[in-house]
Amino acid sequence: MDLNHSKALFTYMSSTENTLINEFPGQVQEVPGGGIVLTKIDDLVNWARSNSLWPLTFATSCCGIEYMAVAGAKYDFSRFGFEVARATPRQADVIIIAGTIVNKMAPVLKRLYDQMADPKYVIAMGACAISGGPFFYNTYSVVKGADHVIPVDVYIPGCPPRPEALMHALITLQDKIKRGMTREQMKQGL
Amino acid sequence: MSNEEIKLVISELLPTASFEEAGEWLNIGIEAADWKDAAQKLRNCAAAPFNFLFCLTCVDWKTHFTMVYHLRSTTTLDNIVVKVKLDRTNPEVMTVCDIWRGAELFEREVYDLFGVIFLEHPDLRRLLLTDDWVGYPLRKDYEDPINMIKL
Amino acid sequence: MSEIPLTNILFLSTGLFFIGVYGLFTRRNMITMLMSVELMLNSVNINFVAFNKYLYPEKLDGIFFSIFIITIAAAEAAVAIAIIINLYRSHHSIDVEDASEMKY
Amino acid sequence: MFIVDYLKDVYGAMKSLLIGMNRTGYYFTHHKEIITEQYPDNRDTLVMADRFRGEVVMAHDENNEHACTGCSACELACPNGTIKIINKFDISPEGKKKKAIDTFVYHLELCTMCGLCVEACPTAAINMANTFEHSVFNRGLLTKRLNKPDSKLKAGVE
Amino acid sequence: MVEEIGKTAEGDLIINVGPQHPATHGVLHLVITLNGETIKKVEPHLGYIHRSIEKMCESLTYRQFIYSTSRMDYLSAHINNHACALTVEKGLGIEIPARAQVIRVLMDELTRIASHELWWGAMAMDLGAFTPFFHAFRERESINDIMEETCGARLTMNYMVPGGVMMDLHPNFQNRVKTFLKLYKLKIHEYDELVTGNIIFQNRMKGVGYLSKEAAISYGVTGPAARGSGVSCDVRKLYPYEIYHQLQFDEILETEGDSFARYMVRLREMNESIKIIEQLIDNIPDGDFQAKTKAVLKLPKGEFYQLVETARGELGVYIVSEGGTTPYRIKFRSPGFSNLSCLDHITRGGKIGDLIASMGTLDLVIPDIDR
Amino acid sequence: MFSLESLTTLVQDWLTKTFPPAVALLFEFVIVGVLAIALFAALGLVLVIMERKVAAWIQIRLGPNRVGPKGMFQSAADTVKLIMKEGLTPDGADKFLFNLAPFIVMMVAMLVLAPIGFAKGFHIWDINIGVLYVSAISSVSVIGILMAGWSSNNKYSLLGAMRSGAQMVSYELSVGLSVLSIIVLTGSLNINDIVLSQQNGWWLFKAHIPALISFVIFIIAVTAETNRAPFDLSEAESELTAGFHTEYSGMKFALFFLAEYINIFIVCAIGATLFLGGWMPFHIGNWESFNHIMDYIPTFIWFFGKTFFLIFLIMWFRWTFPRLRVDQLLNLEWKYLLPISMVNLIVMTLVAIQGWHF
Amino acid sequence: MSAASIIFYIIAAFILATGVLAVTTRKIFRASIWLLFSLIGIAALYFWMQLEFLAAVQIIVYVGGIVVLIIFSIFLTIKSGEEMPKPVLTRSIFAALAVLFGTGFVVRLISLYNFKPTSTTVFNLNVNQIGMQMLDTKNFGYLLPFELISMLLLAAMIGCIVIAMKSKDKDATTFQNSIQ
Amino acid sequence: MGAAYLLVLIAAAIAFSAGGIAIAKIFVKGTKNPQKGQAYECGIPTVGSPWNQYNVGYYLFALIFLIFDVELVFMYPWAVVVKQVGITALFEIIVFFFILFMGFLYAHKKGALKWI
Ligand code: SF4
Ligand code: SF4
Ligand code: SF4
Repeated sequence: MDLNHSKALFTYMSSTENTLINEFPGQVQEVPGGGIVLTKIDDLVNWARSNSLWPLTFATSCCGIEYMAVAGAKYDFSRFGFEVARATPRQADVIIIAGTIVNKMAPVLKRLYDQMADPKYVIAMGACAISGGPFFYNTYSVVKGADHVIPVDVYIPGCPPRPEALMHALITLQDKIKRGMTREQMKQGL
Repeated sequence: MSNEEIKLVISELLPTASFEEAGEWLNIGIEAADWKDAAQKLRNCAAAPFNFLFCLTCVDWKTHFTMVYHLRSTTTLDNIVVKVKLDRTNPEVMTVCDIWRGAELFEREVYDLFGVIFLEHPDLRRLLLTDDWVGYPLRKDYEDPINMIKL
Repeated sequence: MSEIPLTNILFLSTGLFFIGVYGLFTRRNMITMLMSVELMLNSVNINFVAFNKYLYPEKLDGIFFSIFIITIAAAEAAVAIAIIINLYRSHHSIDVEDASEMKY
Repeated sequence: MFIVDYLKDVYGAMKSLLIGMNRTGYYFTHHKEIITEQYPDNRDTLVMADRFRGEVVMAHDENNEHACTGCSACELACPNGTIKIINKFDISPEGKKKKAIDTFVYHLELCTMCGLCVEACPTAAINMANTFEHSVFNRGLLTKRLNKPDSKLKAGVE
Repeated sequence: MVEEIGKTAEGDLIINVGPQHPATHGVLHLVITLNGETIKKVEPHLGYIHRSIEKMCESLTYRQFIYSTSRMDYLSAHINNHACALTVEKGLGIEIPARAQVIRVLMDELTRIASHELWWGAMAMDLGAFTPFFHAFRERESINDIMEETCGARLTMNYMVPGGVMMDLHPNFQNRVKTFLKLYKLKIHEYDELVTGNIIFQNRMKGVGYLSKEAAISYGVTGPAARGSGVSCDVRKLYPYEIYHQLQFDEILETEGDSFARYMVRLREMNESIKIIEQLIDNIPDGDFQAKTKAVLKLPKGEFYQLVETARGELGVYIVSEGGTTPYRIKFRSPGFSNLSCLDHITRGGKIGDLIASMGTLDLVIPDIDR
Repeated sequence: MFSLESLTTLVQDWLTKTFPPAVALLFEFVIVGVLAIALFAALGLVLVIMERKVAAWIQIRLGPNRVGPKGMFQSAADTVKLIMKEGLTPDGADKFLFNLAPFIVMMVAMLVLAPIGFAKGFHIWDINIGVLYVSAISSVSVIGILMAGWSSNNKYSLLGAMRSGAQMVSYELSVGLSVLSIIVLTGSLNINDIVLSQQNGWWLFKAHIPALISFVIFIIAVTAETNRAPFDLSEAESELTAGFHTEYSGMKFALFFLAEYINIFIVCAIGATLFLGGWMPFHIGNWESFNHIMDYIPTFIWFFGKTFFLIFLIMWFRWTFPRLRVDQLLNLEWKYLLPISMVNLIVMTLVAIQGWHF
Repeated sequence: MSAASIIFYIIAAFILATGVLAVTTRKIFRASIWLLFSLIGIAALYFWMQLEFLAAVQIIVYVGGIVVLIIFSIFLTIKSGEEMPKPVLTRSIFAALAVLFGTGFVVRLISLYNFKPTSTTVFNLNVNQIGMQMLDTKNFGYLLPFELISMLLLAAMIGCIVIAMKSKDKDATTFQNSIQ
Repeated sequence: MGAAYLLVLIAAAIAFSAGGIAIAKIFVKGTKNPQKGQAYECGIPTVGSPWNQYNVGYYLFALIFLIFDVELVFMYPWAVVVKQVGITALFEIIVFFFILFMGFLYAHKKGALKWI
């Protein structure tokens, strides 16, 4: 699939540093001679991070409703400790792109992502966030995939994905974080 | 009122208007220059004040634009469609947002997507697209090789 | 505590008082001047309390005076701030030098 | 009277607040009202609605045969180009060239689960499965090939 | 932006609310000029979810384009699809089987309830009460289950097709709906206990965001928002479609014009929808669920306009056909767009909190506005 | 009565015996510091998980239940995550004040712990103006919030901070007046004295309706003073995204978060002390045998039990009510709480002077 | 030196340092924060002198009230992000000289004077005493000042309202006009 | 000397907070980008500085409540001795409150406690 950047997006992206491929943020630095203690601490930190993914309240369209449903009583992602939805990116860990990203929104999304404190993760929920989905062809304003704007960790196809699908994605993401995988490793590993 | 009756009323009100039966509602064609005046009259029409502008849009006919105004009288529940033909190279029409306040956003949208200039509009800026967008996407000849992937 | 003589506390309050004086002289902004005045009032308070405590331990008058001073400081600050805000509204400045040119 | 009104106000306000607290208190103490379904634990018992549209699949029988003739009706019906049919020409035993499906490309990342393709398919070769656990870490994995390798057209399907 | 700074008086604060803001339910961007906490001006900036659906539909066939409309006002997806299907049917001049009509109306009303329920929860959440949101989702989920069972999707159903509905009702449908009705009857009084009767809530809503009848008409406000100001504008009553003229239900009108009136209209409207469902659920006629149509639909040359009443107001679908398989021009008159235009009018002079309350009662769905 | 006094004296004795006085004092200080930090950490962990569970049950869902047994490690995970999260400082901010603000809030929360009697004879500093001290120190935290809000250089923060400034200054009045109505009865500001004066019954029951009224006012006012819903205007999520701590992340945010919970704990502890007898077991007049049975329950359990009950009450409010508007919030204070508590105080004075209480 | 005196010197240094910062810093918000610290330091001094009641009053009134009010007035009247103009050099030099001279003079005066306590009773402040004396009408009673204070505060309040409301009315009307 | 405990508590608070912040400073290495330091305002660049002159609607409230606050301070000593002084204390407070209430009524009448 050819990757088309929109004009506005392109100028925006070239004006700032392209952070598409960067180091895995929030890495625990190597301390020489750490040895076994450090790995244990690493494990602890990864465990904590994976179990406390606070999402940013970011929902642009229809998928946002299913995201709300996951927050709702029947599916209840608070069981995993994810219910602390923060309205400000400074305190959020994971940004769930629930909905279409259009050209006008792309800089906003990028800014929100940039403003998040490390470590941060991104979940693209729904066809729109993955690729523009229903609005891939013959539209002039839709970004064809949120990963043109910010790096994405997990993709959930569906339009909208079921609440369980989002939960499945969160669990797999959790799993990867627990194993201390970087974004690149995740991409290759599955 | 039936369409015939509305036709009578309106032809009295606007002698220059032309009529056309397309679709279920009465279609009225008005010259762009007369439009503001006609709008005022329609709004204050005694028999059926068309006080409710429920739809405002534009159609690109490749040779010309047609502004389409859907009006309703909330007292008699009659609907009419007013069509104003515009020049395609220089589409300009008077704004009606002082008559129907809801028209303000509608007109901005039409300006944004078709490039129709609404004279005396208080705040004619792009509404839906970014301010630096080039072109008017709902025109039939709009080409955008970067954003639009043709199926 | 007894090792600290009264004079030391008085030195402290003197210092504080003159800091306030310095602020009052150099600042031209009414709010900061008000702040300097508060500092001076506080140094006076310290004096009252210290004298009461060291010299007249059987009485409470110094304490009462300082409480009253605190109260009056609050009233003064409230009125002063109301005036400052009012002044700002009419002159768009709270600089004393601008205010001195005020015409009545 | 002013005072009476005032007290009535206060009383009414307190009452309305207590009613609300009574309601939430009821739920706090009545755990049987909890409606949460614990997703990853209930996977075995989770029944999806049979009409639920989770993804497009092509049914293959035990002989690795499917019913797709490669007629491209689904491709045309799909509103957003999710399906690409790549055809090849089989040589039938009689030596005739026959159009057949080579690859049924399905972009899961584009699919809107609208079901129009299934409606359009004349041979009911494809249908909507009610699976939903598709999340991946790599977008490329979402482009799928629906006909299994070496699968053949079912006999008798035209 | 630069002139905006110049325009404002000293002491004013310009604040962006949105596009990513919990209260805008999506990506509405409001630029608010504040004096202290008093709102001097609210300027909506749209387009953060403008997905060019109108342009896209020009290249989709009449069967295909319906799916994209469920992504507009996704909370009343059925009703959107219904409007499109009706317009196409109007163009084709087909008569729809009675069973399909009843199914459509049932689905519409269920959607309306689901939509109002979500709105109710979100509204309460905007005002800072979180619990109602979860309670509203309980009822909403049971509607979603019904939808999923019959239509195959929870939110964007794409169930209406030109000529009827895509599939027949699921055999469970009637039972499920009846269970839902029972649940609803059991729980509806809690809505009053938790929110409506609450003194804090009433104080926040009453006298806030006043919209007069004249202003409502002039701004083109429709739906519950206008009915809260006493404008009779229920399309189901005024220009009945399908079988609405045979049904017994009331158009809810409140005359206060404030946020609380709009709130009450929606709450009472849910009861009316329940009434409609009760009338129909046991009387679904047998027969076809879909009229026979051609595989490729072609509308005759002409213009077709159809009004329906969505959960948010009057949705108009305007199709200009040149006789081809795709529409020449399609325009959705979305209710949210007009409702939004009165936002500045009703919030001026209020507080930020009032803005949230008034915006909540307008029940904006942003993709519906931006399309 | 079971008490921790013997334990503390034991430790103190041992310290003074084995070490020279200066070192003993130092050790004591260290022990106090460590205990305070431990209490902080423990309270943070417990209250956060409690809040989430309460919220979940009220909202007909399960709440955290997958991290550790029954989700009990959820807040631990959150804490570790927050510690290991990058702490941002915005470029435009006043860096010094921005970083100072969480410390101020934290110090205030810590300082207020000093006079609280956790159990019989178990408090850090039995200050003779206990209650006044608490209300004085806790009024400093508004400065921390104003500082955080201003220095972030963010409009939401500033608005939130100013709201909270006005709110906290004004609600201090009602807190003060309702506290006073108990002081009138006890005639002492010392927390230990206040507890002891409830030897034969808690003030809430002993002093009839006026006590009940001042209890209600107290709960409302402290909810407002701690910026909790329905008075959480300073961080009103739907209006100001996250209010004064919009720009804070990582540990600095966690400190605000923690301080909020500690403050709740403290005001509830004060409420429990004033109205529910602090660590005093439930006694009824002269029913000696009943009182004896009650005495078997350790005093710290009484204290924490009462405090947590009040905390639960405040949480219950939060998950039930919508938020007030700013002007309504201040209206509530001056139109209802203040006049009522003034009248109530006069009535209470009458009760106290005439000895009409039990 | 005992611990108590060390603490005294720490407190004194804290008060003076923050006081100096409060009058010299050019960021007005910071100045108010330094002032606040200085006031808290004075409260700490009262604590150190075992005048807990006074310390609490100091904190309640100054920190909880006056400083908050000052901060509000800063928000209202000043672009709080800007630095204040540097004071005129001559003036600051002059002020510094005057202050140094004054300080020296007074310090010398104090150190020359020999303060003698009038009695040897140990000073002990408790709220009870204050209350008793405050409500006392007999010798050294403060009942009258107590009531007077309430009158004073009433006057201050009315004054504030009169002053502040005057401009507010104007504001309100202009605002009304602006929205029409 | 009890006040020393206050210092201990302050030290504990500082240790606690500084410790936590330091861990993140040492171990967590964040990515840098030009957007990160900008003020967050719903993802839109801010217009104008918040550090501007700004109309606080509630300063008048703060003003009035400050005065009440001061009065409250006087009531603590009063409250402590109510029982000893007896009925005079009641009259005291009634007079006191009456004066307060006058101010209150004045403020109310003037509309000072009404929101602008
Ligand atoms: S993927 Fe589908 S449901 Fe999700 S936002 Fe896009 S159109 Fe809406
Ligand atoms: S379900 Fe819809 S979108 Fe998906 S492949 Fe079929 S027709 Fe295309
Ligand atoms: S799946 Fe069906 S419609 Fe599609 S190519 Fe195969 S036979 Fe044709």
